[in-house]
Amino acid sequence: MRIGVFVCNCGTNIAGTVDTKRVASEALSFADVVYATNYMYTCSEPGQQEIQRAIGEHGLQGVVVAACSPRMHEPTFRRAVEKAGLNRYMFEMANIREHVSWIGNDREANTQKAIDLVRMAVAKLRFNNPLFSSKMPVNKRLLVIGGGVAGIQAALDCADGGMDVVMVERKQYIGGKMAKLDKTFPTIDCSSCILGPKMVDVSQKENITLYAASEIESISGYIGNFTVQIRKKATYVNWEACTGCGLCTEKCPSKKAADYFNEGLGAARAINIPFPQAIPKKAAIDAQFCRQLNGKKCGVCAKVCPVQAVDFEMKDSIVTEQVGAIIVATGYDLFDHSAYGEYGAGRYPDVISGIQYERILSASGPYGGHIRRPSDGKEPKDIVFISCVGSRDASVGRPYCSGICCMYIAKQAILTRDHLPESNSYVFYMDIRSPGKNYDEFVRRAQEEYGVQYIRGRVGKIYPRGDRMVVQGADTLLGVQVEVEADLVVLATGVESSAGAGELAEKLRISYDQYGFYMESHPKLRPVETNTAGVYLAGACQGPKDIPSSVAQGSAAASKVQSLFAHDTIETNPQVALVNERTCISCGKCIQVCPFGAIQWKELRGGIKKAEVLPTVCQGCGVCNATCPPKAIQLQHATDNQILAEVNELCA
Amino acid sequence: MTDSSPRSSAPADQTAANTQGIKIVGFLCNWCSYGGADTAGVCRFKQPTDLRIVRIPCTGRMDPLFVAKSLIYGMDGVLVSGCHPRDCHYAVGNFYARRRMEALKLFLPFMGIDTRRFRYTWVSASEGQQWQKVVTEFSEEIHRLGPNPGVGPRSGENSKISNGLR
Amino acid sequence: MKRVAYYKGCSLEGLAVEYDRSTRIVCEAFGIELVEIPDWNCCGSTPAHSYDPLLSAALAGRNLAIAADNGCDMVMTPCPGCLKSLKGAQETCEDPQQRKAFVDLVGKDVDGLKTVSLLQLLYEEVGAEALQKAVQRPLTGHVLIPYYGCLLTRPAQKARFDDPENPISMDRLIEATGATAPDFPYKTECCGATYGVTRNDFVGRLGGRILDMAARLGGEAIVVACPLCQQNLDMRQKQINKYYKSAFNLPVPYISQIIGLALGIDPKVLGLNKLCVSPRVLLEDRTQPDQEAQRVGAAVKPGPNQPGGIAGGESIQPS
Amino acid sequence: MERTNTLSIQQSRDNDFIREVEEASGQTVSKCYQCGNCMASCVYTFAYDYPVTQIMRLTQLGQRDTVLGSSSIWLCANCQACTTRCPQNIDVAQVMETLRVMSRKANTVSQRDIRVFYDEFLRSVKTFGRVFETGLLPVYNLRTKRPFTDFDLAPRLMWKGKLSFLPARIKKRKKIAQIFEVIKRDRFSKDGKARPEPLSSQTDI
Ligand SMILES: Cc1cc2nc3c(=O)[nH]c(=O)nc-3n(C[C@H](O)[C@H](O)[C@H](O)COP(=O)(O)OP(=O)(O)OC[C@H]3O[C@@H](n4cnc5c(N)ncnc54)[C@H](O)[C@@H]3O)c2cc1C
Ligand SMILES: Cc1cc2nc3c(=O)[nH]c(=O)nc-3n(C[C@H](O)[C@H](O)[C@H](O)COP(=O)(O)OP(=O)(O)OC[C@H]3O[C@@H](n4cnc5c(N)ncnc54)[C@H](O)[C@@H]3O)c2cc1C
Ligand code: SF4
Ligand code: SF4
Ligand code: SF4
Ligand code: SF4
Ligand code: SF4
Ligand code: SF4
Ligand code: SF4
Ligand code: SF4
Repeated sequence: MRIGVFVCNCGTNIAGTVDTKRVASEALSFADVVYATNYMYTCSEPGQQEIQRAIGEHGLQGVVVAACSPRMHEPTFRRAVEKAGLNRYMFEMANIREHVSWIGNDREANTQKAIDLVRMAVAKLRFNNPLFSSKMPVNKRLLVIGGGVAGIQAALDCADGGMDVVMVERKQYIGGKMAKLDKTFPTIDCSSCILGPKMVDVSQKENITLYAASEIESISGYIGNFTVQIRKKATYVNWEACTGCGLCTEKCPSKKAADYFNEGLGAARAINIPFPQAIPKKAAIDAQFCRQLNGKKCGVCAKVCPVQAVDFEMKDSIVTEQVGAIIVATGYDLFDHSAYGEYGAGRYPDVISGIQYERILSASGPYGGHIRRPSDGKEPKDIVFISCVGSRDASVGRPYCSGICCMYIAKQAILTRDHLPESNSYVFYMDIRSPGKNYDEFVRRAQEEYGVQYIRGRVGKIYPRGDRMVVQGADTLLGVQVEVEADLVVLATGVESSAGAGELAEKLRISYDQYGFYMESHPKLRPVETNTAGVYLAGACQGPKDIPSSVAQGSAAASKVQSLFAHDTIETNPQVALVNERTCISCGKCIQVCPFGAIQWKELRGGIKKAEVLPTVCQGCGVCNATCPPKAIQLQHATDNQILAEVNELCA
Repeated sequence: MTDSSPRSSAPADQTAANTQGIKIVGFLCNWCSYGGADTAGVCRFKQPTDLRIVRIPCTGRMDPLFVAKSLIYGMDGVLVSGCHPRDCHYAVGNFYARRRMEALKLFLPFMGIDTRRFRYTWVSASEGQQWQKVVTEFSEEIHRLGPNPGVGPRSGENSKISNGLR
Repeated sequence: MKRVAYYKGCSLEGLAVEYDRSTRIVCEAFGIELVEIPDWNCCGSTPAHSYDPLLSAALAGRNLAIAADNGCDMVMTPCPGCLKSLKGAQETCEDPQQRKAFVDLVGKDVDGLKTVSLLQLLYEEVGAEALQKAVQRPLTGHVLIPYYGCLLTRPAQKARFDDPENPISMDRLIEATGATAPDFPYKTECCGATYGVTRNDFVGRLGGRILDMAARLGGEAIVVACPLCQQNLDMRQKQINKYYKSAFNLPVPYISQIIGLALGIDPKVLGLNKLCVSPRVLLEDRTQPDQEAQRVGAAVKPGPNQPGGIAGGESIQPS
Repeated sequence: MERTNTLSIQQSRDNDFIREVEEASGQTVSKCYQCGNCMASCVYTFAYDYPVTQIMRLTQLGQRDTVLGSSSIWLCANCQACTTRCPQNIDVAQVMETLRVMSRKANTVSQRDIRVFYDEFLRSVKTFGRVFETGLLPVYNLRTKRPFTDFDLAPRLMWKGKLSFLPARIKKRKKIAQIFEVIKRDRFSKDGKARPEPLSSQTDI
């Protein structure tokens, strides 16, 4: 190989403490080096031209630039050599600035080190091979998993951009938690007024296909080209036919079905539409409570349905969709406060969770928007809110802050005052976390204008005394124990990852943290991307989030998808692993360790299986390479030979 | 730093004389530690010059044999540095690395190699200062230990590691 | 027959003799052989622990060592305070840093033993079901407040028994006797017994709170499993009434006495006459609701196995 | 610490104190985020000079004298409510216990009567191997100059045969006394802190 070496002075940045001339002349003595020089600013236009000129003039087949960090200018020089007709991977850099000239003043030692680094780069370059990216077509269909506000936003943004969107929601309706909320902070606008139109849009856009009451069965493929199997759960109602008239619900004799939408505060019928504005507005039977489906005689709904939509024989079905990108927006669940024995472990009917209170406040809720307490339907006079229940609490394994509860407590306390002007609200809090725009002002308003009594301290115990609840807490600012007798206690139960988040992550091959929240590629700079190309995150599935952030993330994820879909093809990174089928012993270890599921079995003729890397999925980490017993799988551009060549040069 | 090894009590001048050609190789992951070393440079944090850095994509790429061979064939110290746990660009590469490097540590004495010659650390791209500290401490340690008596021939043709690992 | 080492503790020698008596009888009734640890010594209680934790460990540990020497693998003590000391000794022994000092003082290690309270023994080794079957004289119609005290189930990592906030073992045993056990919110609240002697006002305040809640829930008696709780709530009930300006008159029997009663054992044998507040009300038979009216205030009918009812029931209450 | 308006942190902060408490209790005091749950749960808060939450805070700030001289640590009944409910998994009761031990060693026990009672209790254990309840009370009353405490209980207890007039003694009393001696001897050497053993024999066992 004919190699050229260019040693950069970088003004005095390098030449100040490194004898670049000597480095270049030493380089000439290395095997295969046919040309070496030093140059003032190699990365400048003239510098790059100098390289291109030398490539032509000396018939160079590989180039080493000894200059700054490759993290800085590798792409620049790669482009430069490419312009001169070399493959961009026939290029290496020696970092003699950040790693040499800037960290020591001993000119002799620096020069020696620079020579070593150039020698290592040359040694590696001898083992370099031209690598070529390939182009793959992009299927411009998007899958959105989860139909909460984040997923809806992402779906609508992409649909508006003209893309086909498939949305999968495991509940019978879309809207997520926000559909259950009464009003929303910090503006106190009605949740269904702002979410409702968006939900309707989802159902009306022609390029959105909605699968409600459905879950992801499996996912295969890779960026630009995923195949998704979707399990449509049996609803026992043919949704093509159902008009949402509600006759069936009216007549259904099974009146004590679980009312999930109202968080257990009311009772539903076995066949129902969870709420009047539900999208899709279709009935479904809760098999657990249906008489007919439990072997008893009924079938009333089938008889009354004007369009014969009820189908007791319905089974789950699987549909397959092809998409090019996936946005995960599966949201969150709420901490189950029965872990708190000292708060009654869920045994006291008048100790409820924040989301239950949200239903109580809601005009479409179980009490028609009148604040009543669940035990006896009385209007409460004293209401206590307790923050950080199942948040910031290491003893229940939830050390993180849920981020939304301080704000929704303030909101609920304000709304309580609006509903019941004679009532008193008390809030036990540890800290108030309200860092959004107009948020702290909102909390201040609760205290200053609405007279909500904030008490700084945690609550030790809640127990009944007579028909009221005693809340025994502390006011740490005063250093005293305090006791409040309350008619109703609202626990701000914390945010936890959505049920089944882990299993879904494994299907998607994305990672999640110890609490089940999905991990972004980079917490600051790639907040909606995952480490699996083509899979993006939006909303509370990534961590606790309020509506504004969830929506912002929905749009951010949508824009990532749009920039991906702006291309008809994508270029692959050729620095991927490659299997030598002759030496592969088919042990499968690489398949086990690959964090991205990039390796699969390939069946050769005669039924022999060999490992095969999917270049589009491989991210180039090299874990497989280090694992493979016969070293049959090699990471291109960082092969064993290349790495050892560098070390070898040093040992010499 | 304190060190109880007999070598550390060697007279200073002898140490200096012996350590002229100390060679340390560092395997740094591209995303965190290589960036950290760059940051240290950009901040002009002065460091000993014995270290030569090999850039690898991820510490998960580290084959323990890279370390073993380096030490057998005459490197005086080997430093492996990657992203902090949970910060791995490739999600879990550094967990694999940690497991392998821990195993390697147990294994080195059987090859007659002082485990102090090998170190595995985590440095992120922003931790220039931390990198300076790691390099300085490790270089000092290797200087105290002096040249690696090694197990293989130290110089000449034979010292070349055969390319490929078998 | 299950053989269990029995660490009585000083209280059961003195102010809680009836607890000792009823414990032995009930265990025997269920085929549990209690082997009293020979020449046992005081566990040192809180005073030893606050002097030096190792003193506490060594004092308690000596008893465990003797139990082990006697071939027992389980040690039961009816006193939760003693239990805490015994468990503390085991913890010290398991702590690598203190193990040597401990073994030097005590003479051997004591890790292998299982240490339990009487309540745990009854709940786990006998069980509510077996108790229910053995009941001769159901306490149906009585409302008994289960009061566990602060130490029996706390802290959870050390007690390793029942729930620290809402224990249910005593509830279940009480229910097995036929009685009703209301959901008592102060099950594990401290009654202030430690300060029985030194801080009478604490007792008044804390004991009063517990008696008050028990009365609000319609309790006829507070059932306890701790000699200190018992003394505090029973012996000092008058002092409490004075402080709290109340007139509580709630008997405070031990769980072993309640079980004994349900088994049909003579109340006197169970030491019920040793209680300061008369437990007479517990002896009313309410199994036939229609006859209840007649029985109120009537002399107690002796149970099938008992010779003479609660002799001296009245006279034990000098007031 | 006197309650003044300014606490000069650097001057009063004793880092050794924090370390000693953490080592002896095995608890990380800095984990306490001052939520107040311990204070909310502690039924003795009304009697404490510093609620237990503030004891934790003072310990974080290294306020040795204030903490070891507080009445709170001696009024704590070790009831475990705080430990059971601390969201940060701190064994608060253990910290309080550690502080009691330290305050005994430093001879800064604020509650003389409690200390006297404990001393008499231990003296009884040391002498007889068990606690002699009947003997304990009068001695305690005498020494705390409150001769009539619980006077009202005595007749009833006698009547019920619950007070004995002879101390129960165990056989191997020597062994017990020996344990006491060893502990007493090693008590100060263990942590290497040579703090003066309280001089008054009255206040030691
Ligand atoms: C009591 C309470 C009050 C609140 N008040 C406010 C407020 O006033 N203002 C505000 O800004 N925020 C408020 N919030 C926060 C708000 O609810 C969230 O920010 C918002 O709902 C997050 O939206 P999301 O789409 O990320 O998640 P979600 O709303 O949880 O939606 C996720 C959706 O994904 C679906 N899903 C989950 N897993 C799967 C799966 N495996 N497959 C298919 N679908 C799946 C779920 O069924 C759900 O429909 C409040 C929260 C609570 C608890
Ligand atoms: C002390 C401090 C420490 C911080 N530490 C962190 C941290 O550790 N982590 C973290 O996440 N965040 C941190 N932040 C916050 C972080 O700085 C901001 O979140 C971030 O910089 C916001 O980026 P931006 O692009 O919106 O705004 P900016 O960084 O302010 O950029 C706006 C740019 O627009 C230019 N500009 C302004 N007006 C005009 C105009 N009229 N025409 C043309 N150009 C204009 C400005 O010159 C500027 O270059 C910190 C902030 C501070 C103050
Ligand atoms: S199933 Fe039939 S009756 Fe029920 S809502 Fe649908 S159309 Fe109406
Ligand atoms: S068949 Fe089931 S869902 Fe239909 S009306 Fe009867 S109970 Fe209701
Ligand atoms: S947002 Fe507020 S209430 Fe919620 S966990 Fe954070 S601090 Fe606690
Ligand atoms: S303004 Fe800044 S320092 Fe103050 S509470 Fe908000 S985030 Fe914290
Ligand atoms: S280099 Fe990494 S991502 Fe690529 S196949 Fe190997 S293990 Fe998988
Ligand atoms: S680890 Fe290597 S040998 Fe084993 S299957 Fe993978 S490539 Fe083949
Ligand atoms: S409960 Fe725990 S965290 Fe809260 S103040 Fe007390 S010690 Fe601190
Ligand atoms: S252990 Fe002490 S400090 Fe803790 S709650 Fe009980 S009495 Fe209070």
